[in-house]
Amino acid sequence: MKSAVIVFPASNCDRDAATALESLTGHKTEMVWHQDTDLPNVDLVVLPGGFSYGDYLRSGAMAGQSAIMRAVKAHAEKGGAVLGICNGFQVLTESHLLPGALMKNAGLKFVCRPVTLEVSETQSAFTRFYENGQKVVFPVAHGDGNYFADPETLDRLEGEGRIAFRYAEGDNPNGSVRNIAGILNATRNVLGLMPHPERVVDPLLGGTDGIPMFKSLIEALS
Amino acid sequence: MTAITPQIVKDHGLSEAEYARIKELLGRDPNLVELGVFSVMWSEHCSYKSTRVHLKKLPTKAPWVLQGPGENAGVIDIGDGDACIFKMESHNHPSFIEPYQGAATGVGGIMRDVFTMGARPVAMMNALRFGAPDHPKTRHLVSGVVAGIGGYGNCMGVPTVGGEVNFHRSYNGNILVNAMCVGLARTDRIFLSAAKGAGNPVVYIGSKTGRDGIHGATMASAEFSEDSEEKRPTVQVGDPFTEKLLLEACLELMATDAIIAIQDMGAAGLTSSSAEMGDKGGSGIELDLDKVPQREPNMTAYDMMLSESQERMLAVLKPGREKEAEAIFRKWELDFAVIGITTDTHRLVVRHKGEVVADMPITALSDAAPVYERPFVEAAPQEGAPVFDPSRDVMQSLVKLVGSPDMCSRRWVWEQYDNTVMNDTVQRPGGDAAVVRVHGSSKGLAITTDVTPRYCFADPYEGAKQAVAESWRNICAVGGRPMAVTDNLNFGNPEKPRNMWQIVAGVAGIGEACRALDYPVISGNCSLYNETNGEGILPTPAIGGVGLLKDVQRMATVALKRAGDALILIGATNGHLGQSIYLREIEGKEEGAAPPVDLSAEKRNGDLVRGLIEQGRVDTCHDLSDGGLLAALAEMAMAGGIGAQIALPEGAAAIPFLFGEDQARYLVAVPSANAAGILAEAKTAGVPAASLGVTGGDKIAVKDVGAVAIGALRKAYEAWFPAYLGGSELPPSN
Amino acid sequence: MRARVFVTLKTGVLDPQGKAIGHALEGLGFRGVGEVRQGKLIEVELSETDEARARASVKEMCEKLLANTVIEKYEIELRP
Amino acid sequence: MRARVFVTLKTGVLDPQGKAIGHALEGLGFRGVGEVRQGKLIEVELSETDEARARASVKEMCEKLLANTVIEKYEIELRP
Ligand SMILES: Nc1ncnc2c1ncn2[C@@H]1O[C@H](COP(=O)(O)OP(=O)(O)O)[C@@H](O)[C@H]1O
Ligand SMILES: [Mg+2]
Repeated sequence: MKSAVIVFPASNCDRDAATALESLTGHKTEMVWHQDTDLPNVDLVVLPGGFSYGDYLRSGAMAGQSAIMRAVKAHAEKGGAVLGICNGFQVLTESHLLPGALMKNAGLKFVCRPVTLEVSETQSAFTRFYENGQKVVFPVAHGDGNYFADPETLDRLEGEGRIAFRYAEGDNPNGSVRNIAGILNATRNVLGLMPHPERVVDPLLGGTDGIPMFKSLIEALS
Repeated sequence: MTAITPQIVKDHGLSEAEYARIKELLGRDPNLVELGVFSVMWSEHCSYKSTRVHLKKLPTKAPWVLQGPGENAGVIDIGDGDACIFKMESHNHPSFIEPYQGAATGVGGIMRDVFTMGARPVAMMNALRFGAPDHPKTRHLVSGVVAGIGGYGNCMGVPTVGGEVNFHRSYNGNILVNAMCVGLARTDRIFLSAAKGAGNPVVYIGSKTGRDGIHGATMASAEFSEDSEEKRPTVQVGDPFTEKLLLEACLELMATDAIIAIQDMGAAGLTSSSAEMGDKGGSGIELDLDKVPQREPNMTAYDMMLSESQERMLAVLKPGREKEAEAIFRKWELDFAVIGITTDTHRLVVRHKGEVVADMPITALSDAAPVYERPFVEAAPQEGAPVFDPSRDVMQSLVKLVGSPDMCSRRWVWEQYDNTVMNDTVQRPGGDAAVVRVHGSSKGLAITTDVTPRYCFADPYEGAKQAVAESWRNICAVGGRPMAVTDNLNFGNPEKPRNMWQIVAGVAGIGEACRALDYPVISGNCSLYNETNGEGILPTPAIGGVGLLKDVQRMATVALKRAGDALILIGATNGHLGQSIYLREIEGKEEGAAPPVDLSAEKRNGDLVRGLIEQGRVDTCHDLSDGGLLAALAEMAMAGGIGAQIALPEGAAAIPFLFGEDQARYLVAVPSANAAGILAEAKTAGVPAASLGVTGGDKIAVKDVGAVAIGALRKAYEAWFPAYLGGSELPPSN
Repeated sequence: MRARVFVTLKTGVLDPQGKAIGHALEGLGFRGVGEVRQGKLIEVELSETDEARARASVKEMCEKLLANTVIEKYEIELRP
Repeated sequence: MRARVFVTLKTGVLDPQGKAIGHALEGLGFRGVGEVRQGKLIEVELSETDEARARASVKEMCEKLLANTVIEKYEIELRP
């Protein structure tokens, strides 16, 4: 599987994502600058965590307008895989590749801690190596992770099996509606999630629950 | 030009004698711009005029020290061509005025000190001191400072991995916000600030210059009174987004060989950065202020020279490399301007609108800055063993202690910091020292900040020794080899002889401990004039320590890991209750002698413990500090979710034994089969060691004394912060 | 020309910040405080002098960037 | 009564958000955009019906909570 990580100004999990990908795929990951207009020929594009444009105005808003996002959209429309983690998820909603919006945490504070998630959809290139209903622990680290969408959208997401990850009951760190932690687009090739799978690929760093996501992608896309 | 009146001189914080000396050095009266430049260069903050003679006595050398004090940050060699660069700095006064922005810009400032030397910051720490919890300002200050540190550090993508938070009424009117930054570089890619050579371009990079933080007092002078509202001294607002770009752009430029010297613009911005670079390089500097990127119209030379706008750097490039550098900064959408040139005159010459507005010998600003041997009055340390009630219920006291403001869980704080970004945090906040892996290797850096101000107040000398010893011990407790420290000397007004004594004794204590432990001081910062209602704060010489782990897989943590482990207490226990947390929280007394620090015992005990961890024989270890043995055991039990049963040694009195704060001690848990070997080894090494009991169950039980469930401890431990800050306080935002 | 853009959450979108402010005001002893909502105020300096053109341009800014119309609505005020 | 409170940074105080928005608008191709500043808009519902008393009360709210007067200024607008 060939992959690229987009670097926006003040992305800061770009290296983490690349390191995780490289260690699991054995291939070099391309780093793509936000002002570039073309993507290299890759299977997976990752929009990494961070504070693109300082998260000023709204998290992900300005990055959503950057030149490279046109290419990312085109990649997604052709069926290419896109993974948005944390700030990357925010960029995906801001650029309408995913529905809804990520608002300020209900607790109004930045929150960094491991949370328990439930895998609620395994029918995707991102999640096929998990069990349905499996409990996994990923860390979150965000101030604006409170997922919101209108009830019709939520019903549709649920009906179409597009809610990939939910916060386990009682462990919702940000007030997300219906405990939503991560969602898929209609064609299931774009996943956005607030928790950080790339931070749980090394037992020394608090777990390995993120590995199946990358293994799923490698199998699906290679 | 404004005539310099005695009032203007006074408003600039200069004494009559200092002003006379300025005139003598210039051979004429300074103009207002020059006076402003002198006032900041000769300020306590920049010149260290009260502390310089004392700081000279600190040990600063070791074979692994590549750069000691004198540069933006200190540098140590950690092997394999890797260098670790670190420093700690205060932002106390700004944080009291505007907690969010004050703390945020403090974080930004110390990061610049580290990355200006070529390092990528890899970890942040912060040592915070607030007033009494029931003081009306405290809640707001805590929530603002914590949010500000998080707001800046999180955006930078550097994990904030630890620190300290304490409360004491002496900080009611003057909180302390000390931030430490640790970075990594290659030993052959370290950048210094000496602007060597003449004819080299001086370039300005980063954010535009505004009227931020210009010294308030100067606003009284005539030239600045047109519009007092507009010219109010403004608080600096941090822009972490720009700083992140500045970091990446600087590292990109540093990968070339275009830089001769580089220095961040910190306090006194353009003035101190240019003067210091010229001073270190033995060169002169000419600046043309018309070229300085400006945020506001009509800025005067005075404004620009004294502005403390954040996120700016000054660099001297090799001639002809400007275009290449400019391209990098443009790519990162930052301001870049050639604003001057180095000369061989050794003068700082400033032009504005075609006129020379300042022309001063650089040595007048640096070498000739005043140095004072301020008088001090030696105060006898507090003495004696305090009286306590031996019949109090020990377990009730333990619950109260772990739920007290100074001892309870800091989770509420650290969960607001991204502590795992960069994917190298192998020990998160909550342990003895944070550990971050050196990216791509199996090495780790152990990092800690320490000081126990109540000890320092009782005995400035022993207290300062203790701060160093505790830092050293915290690093040993995770299995690290302590390498070097940075210090942040927070004291009251040095013009008061009693405070000056605290400074003198404190620096002496640090020096003594660092020498004995082979733990040199490689950088630091002094913050004086910290007062509440005319009373100095508790003396607070914060120590930031860094150690090296050869193999992070072998790191120890505090969490109990197995039932049935033997608990071994390393170090001698005399039951020292003077100045203890127990005494303060349970008996309501702040009395007695601070615990004495036996540095050779520290060394012996720490070397033994570290050796055991390095050999893979100990994976569970906690140093004993606030709250003594029982508090440490409670923390180990809560962290691991495993209880313990211990017994007092023959003849030991329960309260002093369990809560005394004797130094140089560790509690380790090891599989019981290994206990005898470790005890024997300790004996050979001359280290007191005793088996106290075993791990297991869901309680902490002390034979013949009592027991308490881990659940009850945890409830008290986790409750205080959220309860204190929940609800009524609105989280600040930027 | 100066534009003031008010960006507020749509009705029906929960506003925890507004709620927290309301709560804090009560805590400070203010009586008779009903709902509190927090939004953004964005002031934009424009070289455009024609009001209609300015309004059209600011509207476009709102749609493209200043507001997230999934959750927010906006109002534009122009001053010479 | 409804109060709208506009909280903005004092002149001279750096506004990183406004700066970044201005930059982004330029990037989107908007021409003639000068300075951009971002502030807060806080809407408070009040049971008070007397305008003078309402204004006094909102002013107190601003001083105590809504504005950080070290760096921000505020403006109050009342509507029945
Ligand atoms: N208490 C101290 N102990 C050791 N070194 C110190 C101490 N205080 C300041 N220094 C050193 O003096 C130099 C100047 O410090 P400072 O003015 O804080 O630097 P900067 O302007 O870069 O923030 C630095 O090299 C710093 O490490
Ligand atoms: Mg510096």
